Formats: sequence, C-alpha cells, structure tokens
Amino acid sequence: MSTDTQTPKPARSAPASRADRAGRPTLGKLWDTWGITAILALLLAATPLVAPDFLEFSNLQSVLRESAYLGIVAAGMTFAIASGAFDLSVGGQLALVSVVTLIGYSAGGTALAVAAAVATGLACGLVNAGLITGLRVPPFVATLGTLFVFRGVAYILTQDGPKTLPYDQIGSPFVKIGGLNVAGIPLPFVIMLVVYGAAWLLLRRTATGRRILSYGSSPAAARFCGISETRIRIFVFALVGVSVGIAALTYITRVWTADGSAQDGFELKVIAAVVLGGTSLKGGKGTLIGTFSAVLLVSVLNDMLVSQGVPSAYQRIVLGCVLIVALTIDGLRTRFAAPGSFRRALSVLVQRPSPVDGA
Amino acid sequence: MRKMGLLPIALAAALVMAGCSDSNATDPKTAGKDDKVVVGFSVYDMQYEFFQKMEAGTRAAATAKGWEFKLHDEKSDENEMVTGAQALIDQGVDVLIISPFKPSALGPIIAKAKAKGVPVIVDDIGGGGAPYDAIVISDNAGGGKLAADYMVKQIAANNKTSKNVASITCEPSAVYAARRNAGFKEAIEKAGFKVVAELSGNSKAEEGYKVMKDILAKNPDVAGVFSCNDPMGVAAANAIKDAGKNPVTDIVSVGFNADPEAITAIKAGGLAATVAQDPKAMGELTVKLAEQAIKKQAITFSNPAEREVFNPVALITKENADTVK
Amino acid sequence: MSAALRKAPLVVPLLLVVLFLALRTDSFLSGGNIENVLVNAAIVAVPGLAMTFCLAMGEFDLSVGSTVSLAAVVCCSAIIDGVPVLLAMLLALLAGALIGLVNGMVVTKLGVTPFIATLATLVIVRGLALAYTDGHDQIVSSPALKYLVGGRPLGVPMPILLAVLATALAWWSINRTRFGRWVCAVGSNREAARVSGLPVDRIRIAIYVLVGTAGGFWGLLIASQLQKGNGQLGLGFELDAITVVVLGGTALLGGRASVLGTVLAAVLIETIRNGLNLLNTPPAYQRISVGLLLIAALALLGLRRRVTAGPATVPAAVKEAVV
Amino acid sequence: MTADNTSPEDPPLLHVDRLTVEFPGVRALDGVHFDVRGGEVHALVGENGAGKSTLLKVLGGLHRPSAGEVRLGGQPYRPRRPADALHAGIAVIYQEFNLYPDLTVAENVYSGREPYGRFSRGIRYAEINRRSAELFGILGVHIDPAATVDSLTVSEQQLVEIAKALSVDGRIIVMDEPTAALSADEATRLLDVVRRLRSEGRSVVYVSHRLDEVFAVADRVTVLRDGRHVRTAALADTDPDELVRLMVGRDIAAAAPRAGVAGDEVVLDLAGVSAGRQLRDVSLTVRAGEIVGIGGVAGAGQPEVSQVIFGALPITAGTMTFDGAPYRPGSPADAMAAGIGFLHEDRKAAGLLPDLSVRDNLTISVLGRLRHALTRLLSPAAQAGVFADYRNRLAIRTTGPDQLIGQLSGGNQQKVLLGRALAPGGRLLILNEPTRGVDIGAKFEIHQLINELTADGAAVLMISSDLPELLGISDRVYVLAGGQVVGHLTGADLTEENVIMCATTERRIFSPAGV
Repeated sequence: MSTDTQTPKPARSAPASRADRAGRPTLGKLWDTWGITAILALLLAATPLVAPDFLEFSNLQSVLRESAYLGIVAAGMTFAIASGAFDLSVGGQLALVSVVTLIGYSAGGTALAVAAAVATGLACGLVNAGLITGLRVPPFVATLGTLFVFRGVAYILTQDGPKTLPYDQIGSPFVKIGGLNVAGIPLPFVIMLVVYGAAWLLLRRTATGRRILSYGSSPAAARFCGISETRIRIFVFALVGVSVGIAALTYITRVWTADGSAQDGFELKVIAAVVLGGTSLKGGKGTLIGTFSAVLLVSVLNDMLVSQGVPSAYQRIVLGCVLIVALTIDGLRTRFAAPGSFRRALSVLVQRPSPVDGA
Repeated sequence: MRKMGLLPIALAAALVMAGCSDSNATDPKTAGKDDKVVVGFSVYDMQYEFFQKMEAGTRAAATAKGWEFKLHDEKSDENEMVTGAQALIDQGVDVLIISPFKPSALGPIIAKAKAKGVPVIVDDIGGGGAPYDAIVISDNAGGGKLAADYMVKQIAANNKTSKNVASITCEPSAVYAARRNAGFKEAIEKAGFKVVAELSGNSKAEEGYKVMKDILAKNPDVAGVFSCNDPMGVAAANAIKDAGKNPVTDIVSVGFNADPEAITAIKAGGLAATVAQDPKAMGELTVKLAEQAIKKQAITFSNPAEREVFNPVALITKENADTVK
Repeated sequence: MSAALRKAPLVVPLLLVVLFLALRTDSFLSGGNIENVLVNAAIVAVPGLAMTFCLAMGEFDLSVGSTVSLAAVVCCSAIIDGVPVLLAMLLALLAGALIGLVNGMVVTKLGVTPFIATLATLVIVRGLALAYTDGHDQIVSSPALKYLVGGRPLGVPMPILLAVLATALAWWSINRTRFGRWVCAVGSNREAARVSGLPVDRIRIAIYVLVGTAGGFWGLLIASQLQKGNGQLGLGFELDAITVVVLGGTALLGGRASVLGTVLAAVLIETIRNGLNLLNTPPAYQRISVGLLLIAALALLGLRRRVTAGPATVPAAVKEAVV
Repeated sequence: MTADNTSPEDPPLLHVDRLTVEFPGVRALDGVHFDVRGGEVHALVGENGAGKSTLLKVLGGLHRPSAGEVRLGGQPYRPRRPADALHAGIAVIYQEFNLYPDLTVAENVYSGREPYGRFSRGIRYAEINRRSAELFGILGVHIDPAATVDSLTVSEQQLVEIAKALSVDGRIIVMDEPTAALSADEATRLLDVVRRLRSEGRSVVYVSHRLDEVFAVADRVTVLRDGRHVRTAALADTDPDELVRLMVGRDIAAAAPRAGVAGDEVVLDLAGVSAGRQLRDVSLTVRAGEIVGIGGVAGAGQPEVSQVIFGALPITAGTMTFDGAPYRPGSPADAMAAGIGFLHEDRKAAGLLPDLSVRDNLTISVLGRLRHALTRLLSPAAQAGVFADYRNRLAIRTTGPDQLIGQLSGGNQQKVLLGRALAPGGRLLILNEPTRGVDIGAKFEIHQLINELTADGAAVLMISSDLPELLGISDRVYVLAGGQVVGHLTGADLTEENVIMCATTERRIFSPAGV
C-alpha cells in the first residue's frame, strides 16, 4: 500500500452511529428490572398444572404472610448492596431484636414492644455503622463479627430459655400484627407493601437515594461530588437495622418465640434474594421491584416444593439450581451484551472460546 | 416510571384475587367433615433418623386406622414450623400431631387450631406452655437419672476412685434437652460425684469431639461423661479412644437417643450406654391419643398438670443392645 | 522485631492469651492440651490456607462447609461398600475437587458472582449429601482412616505435620512461584492480568478446585475423628475458614495474602476456644469472643492504616469490587 | 526522520487490510487499512471514537475482527487472546493502566513471563529486579523494582507500563497516549526511547492527541475518523493544520481566544498553606474573571493544591480566604456549599458514576435544590430541566438523559462532568486537566466554555499538564515543584521555556507584575 493514496471519504454522521450504541430500552435493560418478575409470573402461570392446591386462598395468604419478614429485610439490604456493601449481621440482628422485643412486650405491652423492635434494630445498625465508619473495619468483616456478637447477646439474654409470647396474650393487639388480615391480605404483607412503597420512593425519588447509588457506583467520584461516605454508611446500615426492626415485628408475632439461634443463616437468604432480584453486588445499581419479586419467587417455590412433598434434601438442590440459573442469565447478559443484545452471548455459547474472555 | 412501582402491587393483588375466587370451592370446614379422618403430622426434621422413625411409627398407626396422613417437614426452622403447621390446619386436617422444632413457637399454631376446632397432640421435645391437648414425651430428666445410676455402677465396676464426671450439653436454646443434663447432674451429685465440666457441643458431633478433648486436658481424671445426644456421645467416646483411653472401662461414656450409631458403637465396645427413647412407639402413641381427642374421650395423663403422657425411656448397654430395632 | 510484628501482628494477642491462660488455669500448659489446641488449629488451618489463595484472588468460596459433609459421606460410604480405604479417601478428595471445578466453571464460564455461585453450591451440595445418605449416618471403623488424625509419624501428630508442610508449601507458592504471584495478580487487577496474557480463567478454576479439594480434605479429617459421615457435618465451616483468613490479615479485596497470618489466626481462635472451655465459660460468650476478636483485629488494622496512610489519593488502577 | 532501513517497496511488517470490527449495534472499525514497516514509527491519530483504540485492541488480541485480515510478516495474524499477541512479538501499552497495585514493579513488568527455577519453581527475583532496573535506566528514571506499584505516582506507573512493553522485546510496540500522564521532561525522554527503538530496527505504532509529539518522532501518520481510514502520509508531506482538519473534518482555530477580563476582586487567597509533606507554604491568589493556571512536572503537588481548596485534603498550616471571608472546608461538601465547583483529573476513577445516567451524573451536585418544596422528593421535571440546560450549553451529544454515562465518548463524558462542576453556579471553578483524553473538537469547545465563564465573572483555577493549553488560556501561571510554589509567570514571562525551567531546575521566576 502506498503512502498517501487515501483521500478523505465522506464520513457518515458520527452522532448517528453513536446513537445506535445505546438508545432504546434493550432486552438487557428490561431484564435488569423485570427479569425475575417475569420468571415469577411464569411460575405462577404454571401453578394450576403443577400444584393446584397452591391457589387456595388460605395458602396464598400463608405464602404472603410468610414472605413478609424476609421481604422487609431484603428491602433494606437492597440499599446496602446498592451502596456497595452488604450486611452479614441481619440474622444476628433478627434474633436480638426479636428477643428484646419480647422482653419489651412482657415489660410494657404492645407499644413498648414496637418501640423496642425499631430502636434495637436501629441500634444494631448504628453499631455496624460505627465500626465501619469510626473504626474503619471493612463492612464484610464488621458485620461478620457483629453477626456473632448480636447472636451471642441474644443467647445471653435467653440463657434461662427462649423468650416467648405467653399463650394467654392471644387477644393482644401485638399478636394481631402477625395474624390479622386487611381486606383478605395478611397484615405482614401489607406492612411489606408499605415498606416497599417507601423504599421505592427513597431510592428513586430522593436525593439520598441518588447519593447512595452514586456512592455505590464510585466511592471516589462520590466523594468529589460532596457526598459524605460516613453519612451514606451510617444511613444505609441504620436503614438495614430499622428494616430488621420492622421485619422482626412481623416475624415475632407469627412465631411467638425467639432466642439466640433464631433464623440461623438468615443473612445468606436475604442477600441471595436481593441478588436474585437483579441488584448487583458491585454496587451502583438497585432494583426494589426485582427484590420484591425475588422474595415472592423464593417463597412460592418453597411452598410448592413443600406442598408437593419434595423431601427437604431435594428442595435444597432445586433452590440452589434456581439461584445459579437466574444468575447465569444475568451473568451472561452483563458479560457479553454490554450495549444490550443476547446475540453475541448466544454465538459465544455455540463457538468457544469467547472473544471477550480468552483463557 | 410510575407504572413500575405499581405493577408488583397489582401482581400481588391479582394473586389475592385468584385466591378469592378459588377459596369458595374448597372450604376447609367441609373438607374436615368427610368420613375419612385426615391427620397432619409436622415433623421436626426428616434429616434425623430419630424423626424418621417417629414419622414411620405415626404414619403406620394412622394408616392402620384407615386415616389419611399428611406430612410436613419443619427442616429445623421455627418459621417453617409455624408456616407449615398452620398450612396443614388450613388444608383441613382433623387432628394435628406435631414434634415442634421450637416448642415455644407452638402458640400461634395452637391458636389457629383452636379457632378451627382441631385438636393438637405434641410429640416429644416440649409443649412450650401452650394449651395443647396432650403431649407425649420421653422422660428426659428420668433418662438423665438412668444414665447417672448406670454410670455410678459402672465406675465402681471399673475400680475407679475419681469422683469427677463431665456433662456435654446441647445448644443453649434446647431447653428441653437440657433437662437430660439436669437430671443427670442431680442424680450423680446425690451419689457423691462432682460434675467438673459442663460444656456445650451445640448438638454437633464435631464440637462434641473437640469439647471432650478439652475436658480430657482439663480433668484427665474424669471417670465418666454424659452427652445430651448420641452424635456428641459417640464423638466424645471417639475422642476418649483417640486419647488412648477406653470409653467403657476408663471413662464411662453415656449418650442419649439410641441412634443406630450409638447401638453400633455399644456393640463394638466404643460406647458404654445410651438412653433409648422409642420414637416409633411415641409416634404410635400420639395416633392413639389423637383418636381419643377426636372422639372427645378422656386421656389418662402421666402428669395431668402439664397434660403429659410419658413414654418410658430405657437404658441400652451391651447386654440389651441387640433388642433395639 | 517491629518488622516481624508488622508482618504477624497476631503474635501479640496470642501471647497475651497464652499468658493469661497459663496463669488462670493449671491445665492449659500441659503437653496434652497444647497438642490438642495445635491439632485443632491444624485442622482448620489447612483449608484456611486454601481459602487464603481464594481471598488473595479477590474471591470467596462459601461452599466449603457442605463439601466437608459430602466428602465425609463419600469416604465413609465407600469404605462401607468395601472400597480400599486409600481409594475411598482419594474418592472423597476427588468429590471435593469436582465441587471446586463446578464452582470454577459456574464462576468463570457462566459469569455468576462467586458469592452467589458458591452460596448456591453450598445449598446444593448439602442437599446431595443428605439425599445420598437419606439422613442416615455412614458409620465406619477404620484404623487406616483414623491414622489421618491419630497417626504420629516421627512422634508428631499427623494433622500438625500436614499443616506445617501445607504452610511451607503455601508460603513458598504464594510468595515465590509464578502461580502464586498470578493468583495475587488476578486479585490485584483481573483486567490487567487478562491483558498481560495470564490464563485468568484457568487460574480461577484452579483455585476453586484447590479450595474444593481442601474442603474434601477437611471432610476426611472430620470423618477420621468421628469415624462417620453424614449430611449434618460441617455446618457453618465456611465461615470458620473465612474467619481465620480474614483475621490473619489477608485483604478482602485480594492482591495480597498472609499465609502465616492464617496459621496464627487458626492457633489464636483455637486457643481462645480451648481456654474458654477450660474456664467453663457458657457457650454464648464463646460466640461473642470470636466476633469481638474479628472486629478488634480489623479495627486495629483500619486505625493503623488511617494513621500511617496519607490522604485519600485515588489509586490509578481501579480495584474490582469485593465480589 | 525518514526510515532509511526499509524502502517503501518492501512488504510491510504488519498489514491490516479492510478490517471491520462490529459490536452489537455499532461498527467501530469499517474496512480500515493500516500498515507498519520494519523499523518505522507510525503515528495513528484521530478524535476519540475514531477507532484507534479498537484497532489497537485487535492487534493486542482483545477484540476479534468481524471482517478483514491482519498479516504479520506475511503470515495471517489472528490473535485469540492477549498472550497470542505477546508471542507474536506485539506489545501494546493501552491507555488504561493494566497494573497490579499490590505487586512489585518488577513483578508487574514481567507478569506472565517470569523466569523461574526448574526445581524450586521459584521466580528469579534477582534477575527480574536487575532487568527492570536496566529498563528504567533506558527510560532515564529511578524506580525501585521491589517497590509495590500502589506506592508509585501516576507518571511512574505510566513508566512501568512502558517498561513492561519494552521488556517483551517485541517486533512491534504499540503505544496508546503514552505521554498523557508524563511530565514534559519524561515525555521528551520517552520520545528518545521511541527513536532508540526505531534505531534498533523495531517498529512503533504511536497514538497521541499531541501533534507536536507526532511530528517530533513519527515517520508516517495515519488519520482515522468515525472508524474509517482517512489518509496515510509521510510526515514530511503534511502539516499539523492539515491533520487537524482531517481528524475533525473541518477547520478550527488552534486555541480559543481569551475573552474574559480579569477583575480586581480577589475570590480565593491562599497564604502559606501546607498539607502534610505534600504541600509546603503555598500562597496564591485567584481573582474574579481570571483563569489562573498551575503547572509543574507530574507529582509536584498540583492535585493536592486543588484538593486542599476543595476540602478533600486537610490543611496543616496556613490560611485560606474565599470571597473575603476566612475559609476552612472540612469536606468537599463544605467547599461546594461555599460555592466552589471541582473537576477531578482522573475521570474514570474519581469522576464518572458509571452505573448512573448522564442526567444523574450531571445533577448529582445540585440534588438538594431539585426537590419539591413540600414532599422533599426529587422532581424529575426539575432534573430534566437542569440537564437540558447544560446539554444545550455544553453541546453534549447523548441519546437522552437516561443514557448511561459510560456509553458516551470521552469528550462528552468530560462535558457532563464539567456541567456537574458548573451546575451549583459557584464563584470559583477548579478544573483539573479539563481536556485530558478529550479529542480536539471537544477540547476547543471546552476552552471556549472556560472563557465564557470568566467573562461572566467566575474565577477559574486550572491545573494542566498540557503546556500549550496551560499557556494558551491562562492569564497567570503558578509553577509548583516538590509541593512548593517555585514560579509565578505573567505577561511576557509566560513561556513554555520558563515553565519548564521553574519546574525542573533550581531557578525560580516570579513575574514582578503579578499578585
């Protein structure tokens, strides 16, 4: 090829070609928000065939009532994960808050119990936040540590036996929280809906929500936008704590008892639900709609497996596989289709190795 | 954007609607008034052999009576226990038998059962102070006492002069299992022994092994060890063996439950004794009580104050190990 | 001395704890008890070392606890079926390696974040162990298997011997060999590793296989102690393994590893556990002590970083997030 | 200048023929021709988005072409992964650093190619440390091969990247903006290294926005625009004006004329400010309507000055005055509240919020005033209004407010971040490297915008390592060295020579007219 032959060709308009790159809502973008909801819808559509009993009214009520405490904590956790951290201590928090709430109830009735739940949750969140911002412990380790500590304190408080709602309190308004229905909808689920409504506003329609997402997306950049890391951390972990406080109210009024071992492994369930919903563990993104649907999906699936008499060993296997499959779709999408198409992902699956990732 | 927020709510509403339309079709009350008696059994955790046997006994007895048997597995989770047991009641069982993972969580279940007029028979673990109709329970404290009496005898037979023994407990939340250690302690102290170490192995074999090693380091002269369950009991006996001592003739090791691994170990000289509960018989007994409850017949209680019906416990040693099925 | 302390800051609390226990109990310093503590530490240190590689690579493996259970089940049921003990042990290790391979493939080829992928296998593998045994104990009586924890070649308990070997190997591997440096390179900046031509996916898969195999080995040690396998073993062990690594000072973000820290942390945790038992402490306080220890160690690290580090300048290479 | 060791008739060493690279929805390269001869320095120029980086990534084995062919030494060259490129003797220095902050310099340089002992399997550290030191000797810098990379300055990290490429001993070395993070002095030395590589018979593909460098070192130049080949020419046959015209497809003036008029009102005053060991006794003044530049070699304390003023770095001595009042910000939030806008020099690491939309990226600094008075909820309309305002004013090319910022070109990203700095409407703007990694067209627009701002009475403090920019639009320039002010240049003293003199020698020049 000789040195200077090419003369400038009339170029296509650059903005037009750039516009192709990422304009319309793509399949990928839709999946981000609605993917898990779509799977939930599919599952529900299949229920009449697989598990006809599922659609019985009382069963639906039971599923919704039972989802609430997981769902409410998952809403709080969505903020933590969107900010780029997660809270491993929620299991310990739930145990401790539940124990303190029952102590509060026996000491001062419903009002004190509700106040104790929210206050204890908030206090747990602030302890985490203090360790993370004040002592600079990474959130993973800080909350792993407080998971042990909160559970330990709950154990100490229940050394003489689990705290229990006495049976003669069956008529008290506190107990009603877990059992009452509002227009046929279980009260815990109503509380969960309210929590999600508020959380959605907080994440999407407030400056704080924007700042949390900004911080999760790039802590360094957020700092130079005048966003205080300390305030974000405190807010987010306090929020998780309060969500546990609210969740504990719906939990304890349904189960009536708590001690240090309550809901062992709860933290992993919550994180799995949030991630299943489409919130990225890397931070910067959060979808409450996804979390909501994921919580229901897990509950519905669990209920169907239980009602169909699937042994618990196989229930585990099914739930684990669902997690991997859902996240695989997500992983393939974010990995291959950054500008938003499944085409390359498919081509890659057919002809290995991928052009994006060699080795 | 606004639509996005509403859709899940709409979805949930649709879900509830779907439920509404169906709910008239199968009214639990009518289902309950079929000729065929339906019995629901909510079991602690089917991963454990003990409860597998209990389930087998319950199922066999119910089927023998021509009842329909519905099973629910609590999977060692109080939330699943409440949800699943309440679901059984919703499904219209005529009587509920439950071996509760957390007895203190029986309240909401029994409240729901009472509202629907379903009697509740508790099988083992504990009653949590709730108004159940009857509870079939192994005599935990009595079992601990059996273990202590045997241990005293065996220590004497071993020609040991040490008056020190150890006790390994389940997780701190297992208050009913703790009665075993309490019964053991009371009886053995009466016989002039001292419980020099009372430590938790959290019901796990791994931790039972470690804890026994710690006990051996601290009190090498212990003459016996009682464990709150067999996985820990056999593990502790293994730790004793690994320390070069004999779990029968040096340190009298006693477990609780008569799990197959304990029976195997006793036959092989790897464990001195265990306290047998008979989960199968307990299951059968609950079905008998359930029938009485449905027919509103009076139940004869071993301890009327707590509406307890004791299922006897028995000591299993090498002599009678073969008799355990 | 101060340089050594900076490399292994856990020495200080360890010495304090040892001193305290030596004064407060008469049995802590007995030869049998020290050996007891060291054997327990060795058993958690070996998988901890594998997990050190994983964290140095900036990733996690939560499935270890279930791997322990499945490996113990595989080994014991193979022995029951008449498979020679050595072969049964090999099968258990293979099972662990296979779980690691699945983890590695799911993480690299399917692009699922490690936290979630291994959380899913944690659930699945335990399900497999339970389904396979149907909840029954797989009881064996095998002196050959017992040798793994009970043997004393050269008068040293086998687990300690193995842990010392593993520590030396891990230290050399991670600090001095290509493979180890590649692992740290991937943990430090995965994109750069790819551009530099490192076989990133193969390295990641290799680490998951390593952790899986170590989990299998852990299962063998437990099976050797208890002479049985079942679906309930190893519950929560994944957090034990991660705890010793993190307490040992290996950065959660990857890129750096502290092999000696992991071993010291294992010794420290087991010493405290043993000490609390010698002092007849109620179990509730044991949990709290581990939690507080973790927080305290990392808080000290954080404070030191804050004192010595300058202002927050932004590193040129953007670190990948924890997961 | 011209390559004597090969004649134009020889088959080229590397031949890129009708290369097309497609991503879903985008054609990044469209039938591009490009060739490199043995022992030649071939410059590749074009605006951001022209396809240069894509071409380099094909050569480096990171992208695979959808059509066309690459031949290396006459053989088809189809790298499937970066390792293949290295084996074929092609070393690429990408614009983004690819370093391991936790590993040592030598480990970084020899990553993937470490020599190791046969039996011990241990890496031969003595050897790689020695060889790394030799490479730095060639580059004329002292960097400890055993130091970890996170302890290095940005320019040192760039030099490690260069050493990495040199260590490959490749036939073709590809450099993408290698001088972007280097001081003028280091850049000069790098150009010497490039010449030396050529004299050794190696080929260099040199990508740069800086046409002066291209003319200083290259034999031939290829211009790309919108993913297409525009022209390849010997340097002797072209001139900067023509290249700029070919790159942007139109004529533009080289530098925007200065429009602002410096007033007398002092907006910002620093008196004897120190910050740890990084800044010592810095005094400077910025007046309304003025553009004040800060120059110096990399690592002399320029970003630290800006961070002290913006409250991101604590001040340990001295005083600051802002708008006539004592000023001591505890955090960037304080500085923003006081009325200071800030642009960070590292767009990728500390500027962009990559998961957020362009609208959110722009309005994040003013969310507080976009809330509904009663509900305190954000008003989407108000956000959209602010965004539309700056989109028009800064001519941001985007498909819409919801587009993710990562999908914009570098220049447009920078405009969004400028909008973020401007939106609070403060009196003082601190602009760190306002046009780094920005194409020529956008650069011109940004300069114009800065001018307009000062015409409206804002004060601008601009830190730039791009000397023509620094001298072209600043009214006055402070020169830093070792965290101290070593020069203050105004009027006739404001020359490239004086800045370099102050920054790199003991001489200090303080223009009498200033302050």
